[in-house]
Amino acid sequence: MGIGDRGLAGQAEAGAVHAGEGGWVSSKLDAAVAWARRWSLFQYPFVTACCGMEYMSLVSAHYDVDRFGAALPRFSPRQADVLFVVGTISHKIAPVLKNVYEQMCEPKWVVAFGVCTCTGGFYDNYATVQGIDTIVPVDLYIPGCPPTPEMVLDGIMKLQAKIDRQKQELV
Amino acid sequence: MSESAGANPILERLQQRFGDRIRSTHDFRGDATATVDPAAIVAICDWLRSEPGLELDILMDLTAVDYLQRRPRFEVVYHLYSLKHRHRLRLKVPADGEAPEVPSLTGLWRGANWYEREVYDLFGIRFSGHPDLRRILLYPEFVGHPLRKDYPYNKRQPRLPPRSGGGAQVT
Amino acid sequence: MSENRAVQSPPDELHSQTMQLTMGPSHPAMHGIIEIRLVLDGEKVMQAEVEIGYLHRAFEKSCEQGGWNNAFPYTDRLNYVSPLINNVGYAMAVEKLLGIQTTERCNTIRVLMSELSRVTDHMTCIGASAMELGAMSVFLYLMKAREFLYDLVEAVTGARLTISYLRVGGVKADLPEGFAPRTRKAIADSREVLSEVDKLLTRNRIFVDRMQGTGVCTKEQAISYGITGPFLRSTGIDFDVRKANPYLIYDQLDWDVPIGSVGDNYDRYLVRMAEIEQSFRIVEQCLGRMPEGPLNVDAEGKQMAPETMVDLAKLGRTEGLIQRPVLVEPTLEGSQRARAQIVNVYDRRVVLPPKEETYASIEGLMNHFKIIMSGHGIRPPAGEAYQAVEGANGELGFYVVSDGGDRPWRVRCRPPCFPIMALLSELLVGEMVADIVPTFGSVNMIGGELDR
Amino acid sequence: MGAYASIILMFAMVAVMVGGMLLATHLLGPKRPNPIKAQPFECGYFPKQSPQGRFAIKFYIVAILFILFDVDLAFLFPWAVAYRELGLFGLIEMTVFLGMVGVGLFYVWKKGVLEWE
Repeated sequence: MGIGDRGLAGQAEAGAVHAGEGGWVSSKLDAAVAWARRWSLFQYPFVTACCGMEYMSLVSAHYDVDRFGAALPRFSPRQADVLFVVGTISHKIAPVLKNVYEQMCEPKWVVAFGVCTCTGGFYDNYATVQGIDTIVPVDLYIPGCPPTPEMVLDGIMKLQAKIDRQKQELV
Repeated sequence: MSESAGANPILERLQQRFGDRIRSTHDFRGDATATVDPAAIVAICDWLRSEPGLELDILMDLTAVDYLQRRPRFEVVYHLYSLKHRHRLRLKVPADGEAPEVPSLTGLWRGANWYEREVYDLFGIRFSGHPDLRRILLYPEFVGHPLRKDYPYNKRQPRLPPRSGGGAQVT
Repeated sequence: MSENRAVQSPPDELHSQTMQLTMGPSHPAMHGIIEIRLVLDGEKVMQAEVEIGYLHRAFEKSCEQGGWNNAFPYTDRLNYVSPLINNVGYAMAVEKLLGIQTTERCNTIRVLMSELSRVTDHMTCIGASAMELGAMSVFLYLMKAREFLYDLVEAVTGARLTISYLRVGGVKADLPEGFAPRTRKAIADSREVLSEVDKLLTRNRIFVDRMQGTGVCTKEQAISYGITGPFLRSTGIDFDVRKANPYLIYDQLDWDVPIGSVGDNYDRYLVRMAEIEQSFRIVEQCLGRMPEGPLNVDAEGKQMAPETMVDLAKLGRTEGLIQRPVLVEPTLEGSQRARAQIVNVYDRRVVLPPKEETYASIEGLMNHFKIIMSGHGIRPPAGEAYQAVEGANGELGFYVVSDGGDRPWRVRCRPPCFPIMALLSELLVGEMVADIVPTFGSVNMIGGELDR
Repeated sequence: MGAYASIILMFAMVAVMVGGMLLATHLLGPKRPNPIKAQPFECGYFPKQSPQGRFAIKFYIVAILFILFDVDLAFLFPWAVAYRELGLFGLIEMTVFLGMVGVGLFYVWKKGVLEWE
């Protein structure tokens, strides 16, 4: 139903370890809840560095991430579903990122926006965390330094496909 | 004494006024530069700022260089600029030893406060007379001074635990 | 407290307690990486301590790892809102160390691209601080205008933000065909958007009340902290590195330096808006006086496709290839000989030979090898040089030290927004909590440049 | 009775809608409490002190004034609904009423309570 079937090749692999045990979408309720959740992604933009400039272009009128229901940035982790980690994460801000992630309510997803968050980028030095998956479980990696808004939109579509494949956490 | 002061007017006047305290001067690529004794730096800067013909009233930049093999090992570099006469001067102060120490310029310019904290943070050069010398860029638990030549580029330090405050605990 | 009889301050022992609050790193108005520890009495800020360093990425240590040209990608990410100005600063510092002069066309291209980059910086700053004051539409308009300029920068350099467009001794590639009309159209569209923003904000009662009279910085404070740029000019001192110590071709262009009077947030907003207009004037003059080198090679003989030349060279049949012009895309892939010379300084120690010579002659190949391979690269004489350029936030200085080797011994970037942030806590004390946002917005702190 | 039916219907719909949504999120939402999540959110760090503590009196005064004038406003609605029927009598009545509220506002203004130094 919906985006689930047209999703990526290699759909059958187990869904995200992250949210819910089984990956295979079974019941109609799951599909309905998944549909609702993937089209209303409220994001917490944890912006730190240069990717923030591309994030501005992404949420503005030209590339407009609102077409995917993901435009309204919520600056409190309580009201956010997706944690957009945008820009380099240094060791000094790593505990802040950990706290913000912990304070988000389930179901929650994490998007690593930019290569600095995926692997530390070309800042392979004493000050930079080499990839935020050493701190928080990440659902989507968007490479690019900075990724062009089109790459991020493609990433959001992949995230939506992933949400659709997941077994929805209920109760 | 020091080599010839060259045609540069600033260096000549500096030479006449503080002849004995100046170790060497050069005019490489047009940048007037003078290496002076650490003890005299505050007096020289005060004079340079108030001298009618010079009036180097802005401390543009304060940084340090680590020459590792050379003795004295460190060199604190000051770039001064005059708004009125639009000329520049670079003062260099050698610093050596296990805990290098240089008199602080916070008495003359309040801007020197953060520059000196950064040089202390990244080089470990202490500034005597600085009101509040602590790390500015790195977190307090960081061990060592990374911009020293003997600090490896990607030597990782243990990651920070979750905490309630960024810098030192506020009283 | 008001002296009116009925509403006196409460008796002494019932004083209100102060509240400790951190306007922490992860905050929409703190651009993500600044922590301000506040002690508040009701709404008035009693103490403010600014904590920076959350985006320290070891820029200066990274530059020491690779060759002289390796540092360009790192310099883009210093002030990532106006990356071209960082490139120009670093390139000119190294060229000053080497003692070489770049060609006329290269200087004009550098000035043109720097001014485009400065406009994107001012637009982002005004847009972001207006959005933080609630003017959401101004942010969206300015982001639309910024897209026009990003398209231009992408057409020239290949990337929107992290461009790494310059090299020591020149630029990566010449301007593409049809660049001048595209730029004029983009400037016209941007001017239209900026007039809308001006109508929306400049006489807007809410905006003026929030910005006027808050974050006032006196001349003495600015000089004592070593502040430069729009922040200093808003206090009335007309110091601009492009006018005070002209570099490239700024002294041959006519434009003027807008200055404010009081030094509050509103003056800084007006100075930045006026500077955008001045930058557009400079860009138009640069387009007008662009020294017309032969943009595309005047092909005497039949032009060769680059791949056939490469195959011939690999088979060893290289006689006569040097004279053969190659039809190569003027911007990115290869650089044709004639175009390369007008854009890069012809100095074998520093600039890569054009592709034709690299593949066609052994001298070109050796020259290419000498520059590229580590241990050989660009080797400036041992010594030091400081070159200052006018960044978007103030004087952006690069102090480079070389020990004669092929790697920089020390690269120091003088961050223009660092002294302004040192002054910030003084600006905040005594004002309302709500005034922190416009003051911090007009400081235009850029994390990459502040924490390096 | 007929006139009130629509209002009751509206209240009922509101109750169903709001109640349903709250119930759905309470029932459907997964609950995974952990110590960090229980902490109040303060820009990524935990607060240094609990927020309660005495603060200036002027906040309280402004709040009370707001309630006063807001309640006065509430009396305008019935007048607006029955505007035609009341006619001139209504006009005079409300003018007197607003006059009294105006006197109150004038008093507060002159007392300097509204200045927010």
